[in-house]
Amino acid sequence: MNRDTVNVFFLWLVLTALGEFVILGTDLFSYPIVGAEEGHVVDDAFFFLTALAVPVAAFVLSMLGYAFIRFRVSGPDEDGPPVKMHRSWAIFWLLWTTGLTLFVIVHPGITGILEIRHLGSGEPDLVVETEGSRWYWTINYPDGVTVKTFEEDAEMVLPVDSHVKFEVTSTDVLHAFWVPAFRMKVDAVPGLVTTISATTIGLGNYRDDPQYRLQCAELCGLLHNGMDVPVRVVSVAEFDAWLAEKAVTAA
Amino acid sequence: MALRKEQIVAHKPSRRDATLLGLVVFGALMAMEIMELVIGVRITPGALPLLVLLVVPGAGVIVWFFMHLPAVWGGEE
Amino acid sequence: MTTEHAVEHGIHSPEMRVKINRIGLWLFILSDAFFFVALISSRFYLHGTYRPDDLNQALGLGVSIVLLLSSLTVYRAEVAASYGDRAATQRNILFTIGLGLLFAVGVGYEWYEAFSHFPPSTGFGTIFFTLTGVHATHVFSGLIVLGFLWWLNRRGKYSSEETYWPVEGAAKYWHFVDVAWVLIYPTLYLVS
Amino acid sequence: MSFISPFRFVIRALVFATIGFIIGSLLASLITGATGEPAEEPMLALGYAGALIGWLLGIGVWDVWAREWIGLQPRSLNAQSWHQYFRFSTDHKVIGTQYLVTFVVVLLLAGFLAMVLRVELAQPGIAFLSDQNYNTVMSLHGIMMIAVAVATIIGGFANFGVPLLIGADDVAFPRINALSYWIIPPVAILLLLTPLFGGFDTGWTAYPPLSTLGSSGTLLFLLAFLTFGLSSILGGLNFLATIVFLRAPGMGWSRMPIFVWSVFCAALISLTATQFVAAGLLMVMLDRVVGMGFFDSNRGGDALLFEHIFWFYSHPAVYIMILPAFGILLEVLSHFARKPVYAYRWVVASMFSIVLISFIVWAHHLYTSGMPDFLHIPFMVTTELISIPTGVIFLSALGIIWRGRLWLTTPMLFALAVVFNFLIGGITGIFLADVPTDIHLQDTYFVVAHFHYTIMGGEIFAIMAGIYYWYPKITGRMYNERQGRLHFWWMFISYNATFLPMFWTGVWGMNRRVADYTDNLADLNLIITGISFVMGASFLLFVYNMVSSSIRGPVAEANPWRARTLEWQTSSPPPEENFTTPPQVVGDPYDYGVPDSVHAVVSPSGGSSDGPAEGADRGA
Repeated sequence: MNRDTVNVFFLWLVLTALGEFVILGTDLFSYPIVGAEEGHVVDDAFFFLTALAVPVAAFVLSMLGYAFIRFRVSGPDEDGPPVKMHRSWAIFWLLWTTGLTLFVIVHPGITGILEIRHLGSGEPDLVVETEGSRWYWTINYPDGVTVKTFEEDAEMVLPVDSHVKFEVTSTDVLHAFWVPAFRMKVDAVPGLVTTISATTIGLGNYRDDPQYRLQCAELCGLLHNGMDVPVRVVSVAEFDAWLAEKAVTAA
Repeated sequence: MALRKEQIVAHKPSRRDATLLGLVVFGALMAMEIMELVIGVRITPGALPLLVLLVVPGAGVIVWFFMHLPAVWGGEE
Repeated sequence: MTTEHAVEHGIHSPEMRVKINRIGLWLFILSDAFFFVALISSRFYLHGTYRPDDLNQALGLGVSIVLLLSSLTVYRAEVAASYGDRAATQRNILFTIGLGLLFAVGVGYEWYEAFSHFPPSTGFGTIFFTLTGVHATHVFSGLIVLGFLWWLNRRGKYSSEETYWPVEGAAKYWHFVDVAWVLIYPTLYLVS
Repeated sequence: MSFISPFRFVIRALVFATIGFIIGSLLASLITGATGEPAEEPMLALGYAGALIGWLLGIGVWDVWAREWIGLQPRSLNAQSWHQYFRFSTDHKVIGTQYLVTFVVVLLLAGFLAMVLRVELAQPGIAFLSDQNYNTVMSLHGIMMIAVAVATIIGGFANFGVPLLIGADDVAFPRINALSYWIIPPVAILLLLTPLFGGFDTGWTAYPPLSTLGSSGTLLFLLAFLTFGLSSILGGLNFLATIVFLRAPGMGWSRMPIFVWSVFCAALISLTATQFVAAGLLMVMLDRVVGMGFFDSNRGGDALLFEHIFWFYSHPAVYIMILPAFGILLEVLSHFARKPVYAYRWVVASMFSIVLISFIVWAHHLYTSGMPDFLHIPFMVTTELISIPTGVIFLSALGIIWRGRLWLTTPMLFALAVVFNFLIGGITGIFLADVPTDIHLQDTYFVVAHFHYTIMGGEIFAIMAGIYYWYPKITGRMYNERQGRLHFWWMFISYNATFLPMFWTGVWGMNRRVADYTDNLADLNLIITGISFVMGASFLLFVYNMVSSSIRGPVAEANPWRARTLEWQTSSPPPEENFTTPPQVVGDPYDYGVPDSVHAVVSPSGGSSDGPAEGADRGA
């Protein structure tokens, strides 16, 4: 162990500790509000990957920064040591990158996918058909209630603590169904019904938090950026009342 | 690096052999096409694997003998 | 740009030039093959192994055999050119052009029939007209190249084995068009 | 007259292109007129095909090439004057310079468009661009930057550098090489014409059915993209043949500079995968112009097909961009750290594995597209596997600089910045490769930040390193080192300050390709816009340095960096045949610190024949 190696090792430890402290101990990296069980899976995966990335980034940065300061010279007069490779180092490098990659694939990759699928399986409490058109959504509830989002005061109302299944399709071009608070997104493809689930937790309202909105996330032409509508998550009783009222007006 | 002259025409058989080779390859390919047709018309579901089995060698024969693939790495046929 | 050293190391020698041209043509063919792969995969992606009943199977087999035969004649043209036999080269190029035109006529008739059964605006028609159309474009460009060959061969450009590379190249391209058809033919006419 | 004479080929080409356009569009109007009303779009498409052929013939294909087809003697248009830059020249150094200058101009234009976008995005709400204009500007910025990213290295540096680095006197197919450059100007003209035809609002991805609808500007964009793909294919073909056949005597595969290897790998991708996007674009055009049903679900089509075909090209395409950037990175690091390329063979192997794996990862762009669920896990696995060979590149970079003698010139600074930026770009890539996180992050500014970190932070910074590194070789003059370093720090800091916050805006729910966004992101976006202008201004310094140094800069010596590779063993700029006598390669290119090691024997006349060592103010 020569001095440089020891120095970089400590630099790495310090940087890693600092980074992990910022990630784990402060709320500098806060995430937006979560409105669905699925969103927790997404955020946990994000959080886990960030915490895992810190030591990796810290390692490269400490080597880069140390070399930048310690090994600088003012001209090409002298050559460095003609080291072409340390075989054991390279194998060690390959082993830990491979190990880390495989680990990340399994968790949070595959485990996350399975968890989201598990949440989405089972009988939904409510099925909402959502149809994208340029440039509005048509939201079909049970009982023949339809909300077209270009109408005045249009909003997507959902019951809390319910497993809601969205069946998404499109009438013209590609759109994407995205509610940032739910962290869930799926494309609306003409001629195809795609599905996505959200198990709502907690009340929410666009007026309080803009993450509660249904947003088109796939470029669909002229008014793509305006193709959004507020989402309001209300209590089940309130939702039923709202639905009944709408059904009356529709009929 | 220096190339032998005959490498330009590395795949040069005698003219008689060439004619014979051409006819044999053509005959084989024609037989292949007819077999394909028979398979395609007779075996309505599930002809795909059989067709692949026929077509891949068929295309390979053209690439190998007519297009002289082996000449790319300088070998003879 | 024939500097002294280049000749010395064979980089600009005629032998090397042919070798480079040959690899270049092969790379082009490899690249072009990917285009056909994309189209053929689209057929299976969109329609699986569906096949309409209105395909003219006799015509399909006919044009396939015509194209195979043209591969034979262009092969004979290449062999003749490599022996410096100008007359035989000329004759076989002409045969190939004729067979190529015959193939084009066959496909044209098939298009005429297909228009009434599955026009380009229908699912299978889309893939049928695109694949045969792209292939026909290759046939036509091949015919143009063969036309140039015929014209230049008449003026004695390819009379020796050092100078016959253009014939070999054109033949390779023509064979490639044939290979493409060998794959397209079952894709469109036979799978089910 | 003397003013016109340098441009007479360009003028002839424009005239021929006009004639070609008229012939093509007349043909189309005849064909469509036979069945009904003459339609506009077939006329545009066929007219463009005619114009392209006319343009190419006029610019010099006729003189250098086509005369041969009808039995006449071809003429050479190479000449030792600046006039050769405006005609069909077959000298790879001229073509490389043409590419570099063209695409630096395109880079600046596209950067200017980015500034326009940032002004619009400074505050929520529609400020001054209409929705249509925003979409057109955004799409143009995208496709132009993609073109810069693909063509600057493969067209510019590879053209200029590869023959010199392997000791050849030109590429394998000089005329195809010239052709691949001269089909670029029609692409640029088409793209600039799109606003006159209603613009296009599809983004550079051109997803149908959106791209089968809308104004004719979309068609022009499709044609431009298709033509650009052709150029890319021809370039790939050329470099493969060149590298295989034209290496100097003694340069075995294991003695090839790493940049040449990276170009070889990138050329493999561009030769094959590009055909897929060509097929995809052709299908869109057939749907659009002829009314076929590839992507129209009412006619038995499927919109997802295009996404598969498109990303089968476009994901490998990012490796066309980044692999040669890795090549430049390791090249520059090795010469300026005065150490061999660490783990050379491993790097080559990992580049090839990146090429292989890149063909089986495309569907990670489709996690939320509605493709079947069972595809998620396989594509997540393959995608994340790519981080293993990429890690080997980092191993090599760190291995080179560790205990080296780091001479921190401008190219070296840019190369070190590539390591820093690509670290961030690579790590955030994991978040997007991972299905659970990608479901949220897909199509948000997180993606925008990620690919700007990989392509701009990785590749454009590498391009900058390459420009400064080879500047004395290309122009024969030395750039201003002080201005170069100032440019570096200016660009590096403002670049990071611009794009790091975008990760936050993405996580916090700002989707891509929008002119408007929710109010909670207003502050962050205002900051981004402000700093982005600082970054944009850094390019003015860069341009000033490049232009003024090429006129007044001190004359460069043959080998100002004391580098060992072959291009530095000939004069700056090199003579037309590159080396006055043949180089004979006898050793490895990177054996710094090995006593008495020699890379190549080059006759002294080809070496430092040019000028005194009036180097710019080098040294720290």
